[in-house]
Amino acid sequence: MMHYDFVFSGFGGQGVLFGSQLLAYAAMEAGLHVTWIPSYGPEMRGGTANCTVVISDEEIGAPLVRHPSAVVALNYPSVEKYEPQVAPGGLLLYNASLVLRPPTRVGIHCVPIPASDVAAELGNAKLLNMVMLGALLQITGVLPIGTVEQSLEAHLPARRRDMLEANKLALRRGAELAQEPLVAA
Amino acid sequence: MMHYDFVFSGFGGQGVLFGSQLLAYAAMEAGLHVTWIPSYGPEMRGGTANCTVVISDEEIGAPLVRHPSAVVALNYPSVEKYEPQVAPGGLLLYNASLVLRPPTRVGIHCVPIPASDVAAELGNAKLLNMVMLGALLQITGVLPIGTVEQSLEAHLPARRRDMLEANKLALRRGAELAQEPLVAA
Amino acid sequence: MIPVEPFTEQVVFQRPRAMSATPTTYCPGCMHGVAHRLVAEAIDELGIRERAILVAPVGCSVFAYNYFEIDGVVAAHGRAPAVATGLKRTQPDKIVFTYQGDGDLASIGIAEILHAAGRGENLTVIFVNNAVYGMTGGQMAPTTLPGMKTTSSPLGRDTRTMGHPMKMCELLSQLDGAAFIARRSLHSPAEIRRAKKAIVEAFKTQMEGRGFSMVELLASCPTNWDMKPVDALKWIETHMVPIYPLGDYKTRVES
Amino acid sequence: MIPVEPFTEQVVFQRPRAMSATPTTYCPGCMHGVAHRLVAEAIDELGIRERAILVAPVGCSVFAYNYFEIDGVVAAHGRAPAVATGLKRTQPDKIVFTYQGDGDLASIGIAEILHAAGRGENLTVIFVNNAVYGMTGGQMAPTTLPGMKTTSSPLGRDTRTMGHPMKMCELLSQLDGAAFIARRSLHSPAEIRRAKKAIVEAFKTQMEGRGFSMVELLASCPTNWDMKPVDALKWIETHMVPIYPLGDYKTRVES
Amino acid sequence: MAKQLMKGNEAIAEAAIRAGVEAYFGYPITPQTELLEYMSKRMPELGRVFLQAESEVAAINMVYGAACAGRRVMTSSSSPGISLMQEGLSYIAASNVPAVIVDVMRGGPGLGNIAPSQSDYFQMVKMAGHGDYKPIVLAPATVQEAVDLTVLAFDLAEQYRTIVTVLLDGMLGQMMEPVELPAMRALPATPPAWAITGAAGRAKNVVVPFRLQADELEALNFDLQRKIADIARREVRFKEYFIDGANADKVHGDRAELIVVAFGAAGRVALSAVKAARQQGIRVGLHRPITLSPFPDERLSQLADEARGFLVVEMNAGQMLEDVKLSVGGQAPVRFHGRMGGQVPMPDDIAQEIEKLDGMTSRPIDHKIEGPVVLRAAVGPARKPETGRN
Amino acid sequence: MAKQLMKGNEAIAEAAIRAGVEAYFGYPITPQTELLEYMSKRMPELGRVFLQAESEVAAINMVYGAACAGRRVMTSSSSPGISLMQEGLSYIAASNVPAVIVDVMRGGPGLGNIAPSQSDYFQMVKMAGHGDYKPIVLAPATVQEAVDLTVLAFDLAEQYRTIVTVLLDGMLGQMMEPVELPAMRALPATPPAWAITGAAGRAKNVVVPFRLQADELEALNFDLQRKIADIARREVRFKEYFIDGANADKVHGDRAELIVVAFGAAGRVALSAVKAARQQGIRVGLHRPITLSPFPDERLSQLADEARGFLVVEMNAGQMLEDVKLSVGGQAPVRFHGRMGGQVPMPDDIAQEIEKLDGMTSRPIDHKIEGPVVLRAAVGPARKPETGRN
Amino acid sequence: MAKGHVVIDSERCKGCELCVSVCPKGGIRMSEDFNAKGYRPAVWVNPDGACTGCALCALVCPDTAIAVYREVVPRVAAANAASN
Amino acid sequence: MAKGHVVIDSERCKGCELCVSVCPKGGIRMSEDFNAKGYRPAVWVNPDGACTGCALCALVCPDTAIAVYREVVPRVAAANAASN
Ligand SMILES: Cc1ncc(C[n+]2csc(CCOP(=O)(O)OP(=O)(O)O)c2C)c(N)n1
Ligand SMILES: Cc1ncc(C[n+]2csc(CCOP(=O)(O)OP(=O)(O)O)c2C)c(N)n1
Ligand code: SF4
Ligand code: SF4
Ligand code: SF4
Ligand code: SF4
Repeated sequence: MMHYDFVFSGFGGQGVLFGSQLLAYAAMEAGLHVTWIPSYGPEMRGGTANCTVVISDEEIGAPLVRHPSAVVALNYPSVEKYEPQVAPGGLLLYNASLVLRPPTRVGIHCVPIPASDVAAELGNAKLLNMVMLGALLQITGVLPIGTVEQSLEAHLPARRRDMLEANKLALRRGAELAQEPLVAA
Repeated sequence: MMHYDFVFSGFGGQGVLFGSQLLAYAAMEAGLHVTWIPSYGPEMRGGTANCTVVISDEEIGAPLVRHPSAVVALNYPSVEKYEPQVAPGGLLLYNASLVLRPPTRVGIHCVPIPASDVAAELGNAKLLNMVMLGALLQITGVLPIGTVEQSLEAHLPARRRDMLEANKLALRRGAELAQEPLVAA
Repeated sequence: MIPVEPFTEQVVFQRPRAMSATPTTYCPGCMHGVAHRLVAEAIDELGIRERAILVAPVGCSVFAYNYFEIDGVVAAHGRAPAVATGLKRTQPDKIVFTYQGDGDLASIGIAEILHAAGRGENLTVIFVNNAVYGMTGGQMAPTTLPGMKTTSSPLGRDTRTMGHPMKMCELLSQLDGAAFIARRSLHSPAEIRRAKKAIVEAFKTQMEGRGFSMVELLASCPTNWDMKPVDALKWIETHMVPIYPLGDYKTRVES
Repeated sequence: MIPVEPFTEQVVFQRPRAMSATPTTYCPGCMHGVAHRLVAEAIDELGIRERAILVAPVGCSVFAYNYFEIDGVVAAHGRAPAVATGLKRTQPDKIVFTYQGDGDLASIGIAEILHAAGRGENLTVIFVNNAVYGMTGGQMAPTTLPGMKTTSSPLGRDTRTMGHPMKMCELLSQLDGAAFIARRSLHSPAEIRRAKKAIVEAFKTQMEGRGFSMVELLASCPTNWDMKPVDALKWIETHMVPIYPLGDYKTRVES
Repeated sequence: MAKQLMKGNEAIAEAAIRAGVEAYFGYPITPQTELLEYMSKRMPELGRVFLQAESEVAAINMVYGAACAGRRVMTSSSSPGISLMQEGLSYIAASNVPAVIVDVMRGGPGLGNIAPSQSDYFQMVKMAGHGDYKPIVLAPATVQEAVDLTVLAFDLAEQYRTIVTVLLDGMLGQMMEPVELPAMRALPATPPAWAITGAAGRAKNVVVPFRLQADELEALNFDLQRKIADIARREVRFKEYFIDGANADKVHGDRAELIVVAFGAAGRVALSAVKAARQQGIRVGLHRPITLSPFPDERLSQLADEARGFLVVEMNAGQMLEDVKLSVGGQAPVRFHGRMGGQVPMPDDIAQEIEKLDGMTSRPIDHKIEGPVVLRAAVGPARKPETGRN
Repeated sequence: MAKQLMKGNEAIAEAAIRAGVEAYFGYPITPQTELLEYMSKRMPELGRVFLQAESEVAAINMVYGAACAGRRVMTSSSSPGISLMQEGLSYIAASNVPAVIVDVMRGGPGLGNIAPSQSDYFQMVKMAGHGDYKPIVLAPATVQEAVDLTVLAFDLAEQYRTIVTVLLDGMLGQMMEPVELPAMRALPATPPAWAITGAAGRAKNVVVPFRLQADELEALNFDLQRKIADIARREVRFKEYFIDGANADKVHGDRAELIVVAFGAAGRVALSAVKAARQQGIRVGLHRPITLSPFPDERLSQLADEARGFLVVEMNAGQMLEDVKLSVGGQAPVRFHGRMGGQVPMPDDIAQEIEKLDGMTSRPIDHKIEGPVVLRAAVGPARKPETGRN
Repeated sequence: MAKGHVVIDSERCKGCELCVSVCPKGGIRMSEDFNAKGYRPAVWVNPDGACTGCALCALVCPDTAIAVYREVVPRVAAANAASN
Repeated sequence: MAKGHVVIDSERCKGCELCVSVCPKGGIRMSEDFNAKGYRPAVWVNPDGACTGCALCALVCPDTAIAVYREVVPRVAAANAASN
């Protein structure tokens, strides 16, 4: 059986919701069980947002986890919050462009991705979530990038249609970037 | 031990409340346990009012009874309602001035008192409750008339002070009237 | 019940069709009875008996559903406008009206009446203002007159601590959604006739889809005012009318 | 926190004493912050910090108690005037005020505000009208403008089905118990200054025991209006002020 | 002090006044209205606060305000009004401020009627409104007890900073009995330190009925639960009749084998039935909980060790019944006799149920319940003189 | 129909629409608001009634009005809003009209917070408001179940002319899962015969939530109780995992000796824990009530005959716990694990409680719970491959 | 003048006396006897046949206890009627 | 003209830009950098020392992030100051 539990975390506006939902769509469309749940706490406005995605090939119990197997941290507060929470042996994927003090915990895999910089290079800071997602897909192998690209086509809001290719590109760039640290891990 | 349960019943305005409360005051002032409870149902306005008084020399349980030992009925609807409810061997004391069809139940004591007429004779139709109470005291012997007279002095509202002697007179007239039927019973 | 007389006579006055034959439980001289009859007459005249729906309040007129020959619901205390909204929104072709006392409408239910009016809810409200809580035994209402003694203002309503009379027509006529707001009194035959006209106009407002309509009726509660019915009507004229001026507070013709 | 500069300078502007140093959780450009500061300034100026009591609402300003250096209570949604009544009646020497949003005051809490005003409850109300429910994510409020899109009126407020804007100053000024009722806006420095004066006047009304006082402040919710803060202020001026005219709606000098 | 004959509602009002209530906020509703009316007269006389609120919703929130001010405050209402107070009650509970609520229950559901009932048990005892908490609930059975428990209510409310409900039914509210009123207490000189009285010469006080962070709200809940447990340990009250030792029947001796459990008015009616059954030789006793919350579960569980069976009598469809069953824990059969909609159980019906229980739990039925007590003068004593009880 | 990824709140809204809801009245409150917002868009599109009420009090009374009109109607809210609806709910119950209520519970008491909770159990399951009645209460644990139970809710409401509550917590309301939506139903052609639609060509209809006479109100209550009993006989629903026969663990075989009981979100979290414990060889199963009212008491009592112990898991201080205890009736120990104030129980905590229960009920603890499931690609499978479950 | 005819349902009447107070012709007085509900009902006495059928009594009656009829007088007969 | 001095607490600032919009002297611009909360705070740049200390910026600031000071210029010194 397969079972993954991921947390996406970042500032509101960094695309935490869409990035994590896209993964959930892709999982659903790949015929898997999936749950997506936001923390809808007080930090909703302005502060930090986070979402948990659980993907499994059987009925999912808890949609929330204390120790996620992987965390995608888009900003520094997220690293601070989740570094201690990642499951032993789990993955902490972080946006190295914004996180200047790298996580130090031993026993987990900490993978820096300069996602904001890459997104800026790709011409739109908002693509950073796709860069990170691409990296996550690459490292965990939870779903093929192609599946996620299909879901992207289906679920990218109409008003952002023009950004479809840019999003795909960002996904792939993220995946590329993730090759190296994984090997290094 | 002693234990009495009485129901007073009549139209609103016939003095059901005051008559029955006076008995309760007297019982309290005689050192007995007593409960007084009105039916405060929809019939409160305009319709029929009734109150239950329980007097006992020990802690009183139920303040309501299904089959009262005595009923004081000031009008015809009260006779209709309570005739079947009086306890076997109990007393139904009724205002014969207003009740033209006398109760017929066997196995209880039905005692007519022409209370409205007597009250009118005494100069005030409102005295009918005292006439009936006087009769009740006489028949049941629950309390001496003197005790009730004392309570009357203490509890007759200030604005009706001038009626004190008339009330006492009515009590005594009621008691007198009750002599004969009791003997006949 | 009332015998119809031989052919040489014409009926000048009898119980309207929309009113049931059931005798009311109201106290002698209580103006709820007249208010009921006027509503029933208006319903008959407008020919809407078969699509009229009454929302009765909690208050002495909680029994109103017994006295009309139309469909009816009893709402929780103060909530008649909300219940009426539910009835009307789901069946806009029906003529839905609430019948409410002043405790019901101006005290506990003031939010519901204001918002129904604010939304321009296409309803009719018959508001019987007798300046006290009748059913519970004559406590102070928001409409109680300054200085008036009630069972919960035993020394008289002191406006400094108990507030000022709520003037619902004045208040509701401020709202854009309100189409017809009028105050009438039931203290004399002439006023009763005028009240009837206003009730007809209120129902017409609804029938034409113009929005929220309300007729406030100044009425007596002889029992809790501790007055003879005849004196109570005089008291309306001498004491209530000066504080609650009669008239049309809002009339809007377009919908 | 803000460094005090050397002696050659005088302070023109700094955080009032009655305001706490805690940063707020409001969104960038949200006018709740300005409204808070004005209240705190008024409290300082009137020297009532030690007897002022805040009743915070449920709404974005549920946290207001964090931002004032005065005693405070959080009321249930809409019930601040009732809670304030309980506080004030038991300690009439205190200066009790509520701070309420438009959903809180004009929707769920309209009964409580009307009756507090009707009773002439000697309270002050700071009413922040931003035309939407901020905290819950921008749903329609009773104060939402006709045609305005919100998350619960996605095609814009249609006055035929969703009602008309509730104009609270117009409404409350009808009540005899209301002593000072004014509407101001926070859309520019000049208006902010005027708002402050009205707030001071409202507190004075209470201090002098004249009765119920309320200042309505037109404010922005850039987040739920989906506008830049600067544009949101312009929108207040161009769109809200015409519907909610500024001014004094009621001023009563005697108590 | 001489006894007075007072209505339950008025006696409670006067007791509250003597216990030092400083503010009353309420809204008229039968069968509680006399309490409000009494307050409208007496409170202003004493220079205290009386205010008729625009609704029960407003009333409970005014109570909340006055409670935050650290003042002794109360409200009263009846079932539908109590439903409207649920949100406010939950806020008061979350804020740990003291308040006394009198609920004079009437028939339900809906508008129901104004006849006596006990069908607010669930809504008042299990928890009023949303969230996890329990008010203290006191259930008097006589007017005297109503007076005494009202005074106690204020004490407990302040001691534990909690809601205390005096839960009675319309019957007790409307009935008159002789009572001895307590002496008039002095009002507290100063409000407690936590009260919202203006931040003069001290850091600000705030009363905040929420915690946005789940861990903090859980901490608040743990505090509430600790308080509830503390109260449960210390404040259980009940009264027993004919059960054992001192209160067992002098005449018929014998520890009770059957236990009737009933509170408030139902409890006093049950007493009549138990007396009657005792006279028939049935070894039955009455346990009358006075605190419904905390519930006397330990005592009942102890009784369950030896009892042959329980009969719960209520003026509802069986609400306290669940708590009795939880206490008895399957150790003995629990039967139920309930009347609803404003009907009051009658002693003879209860007595019959006792007989049934007696039979059911395998003892020969060798006795009959006689008719009701009848009149001495008119018909002579109803029962054989030697029994001396009824 | 293809699956869609939907939030619980929105899925319930769409399910209600497809079930033919004709009118929605509500008031915004987190974490339920998306439901209202969804309705504000979809209902007008379909020419149906959407109205944002001025308050929850107004909303429930609008529901009452539309229900009296014989229309399919619903509202939704969260804990404090539900408290405000108590009076209205009681009126609806007294009137025997159908209505569907969705309660997306949040942390309490008071304003509490907006985090998920199950602390409205008492106020919704025991009875909403005053009087004696019980709504049907359905507790979904997945978004799909929320959809299915919403459709069922309308059917049951109409069949029994009762209130049906869909009771979930903020977690389920906010979370997205794939769902299959039901087909769109046609709206009913005509309202039922009892509906308040104007007395055209028939005698008048009235809906009256009171009976002034106690005997009549008692009769109404007896009808209500009969209906409740009828529902209890026919509508109990639950889901079991690893308990016996078909649903017992294929791998570890064996009928469950320990029973975890949990509903809604707590139920699904408990499922994770039960799976983990099974993997450790503990013979534990999960009973997840779907109808909280009627409660699956018979089934639990049956399980109690053989089980060594029960563990109740809730997101509150122990509310369903009472019903479980009543069902188990002292036949086996019942432990409780609860989180409050918006905290969600975690699978490993529950698993630990299962172990404790296992130990307590005298079986050697020869197993340990491992850490959480971790990542395949990055770290390899967390558990030994042969177990195949977690 | 038109001739009126008033029928008072004495069992509906609650004896409030409003009809008495408004009748311009003194046409109604209160009975000495009680009805079944215990009220003294109004009775139409119509002294001197003065009742015009103006229906003021019915208009104020809160209990719809009063029905009012008016004689239908053919135009020619009207003159005769006036001389009665 | 009086000389103003503005202190902006960049950690309180949420970057709403209202102060920028009201300053009659163009005295404030937004920073390129983020503060700890992730906002780009306002900075007082005061080109040409034009700030008069009018405090409009502080007046509109919703976060009380701005304090304003004004140079206290003794009357005699004022003339000098003007010539600076
Ligand atoms: C929630 C609730 N609160 C209080 C009551 C008690 N109650 C019944 S009627 C009424 C007031 C009635 O007064 P009004 O509306 O003026 O009508 P009237 O009886 O005078 O016609 C009250 C307070 C109730 N039934 N429900
Ligand atoms: C009884 C109840 N209903 C609903 C809510 C949810 N709620 C919280 S704040 C709010 C509205 C806030 O809007 P407003 O009063 O305009 O204040 P703002 O947030 O815009 O400042 C609502 C509906 C609640 N907390 N309690
Ligand atoms: S109490 Fe007053 S309002 Fe009610 S029926 Fe009697 S007179 Fe009418
Ligand atoms: S949501 Fe609107 S009202 Fe609330 S803090 Fe943000 S801008 Fe201010
Ligand atoms: S007005 Fe009607 S009820 Fe009153 S006395 Fe005349 S007939 Fe009787
Ligand atoms: S004080 Fe005036 S001039 Fe100076 S920066 Fe602020 S707004 Fe600009």
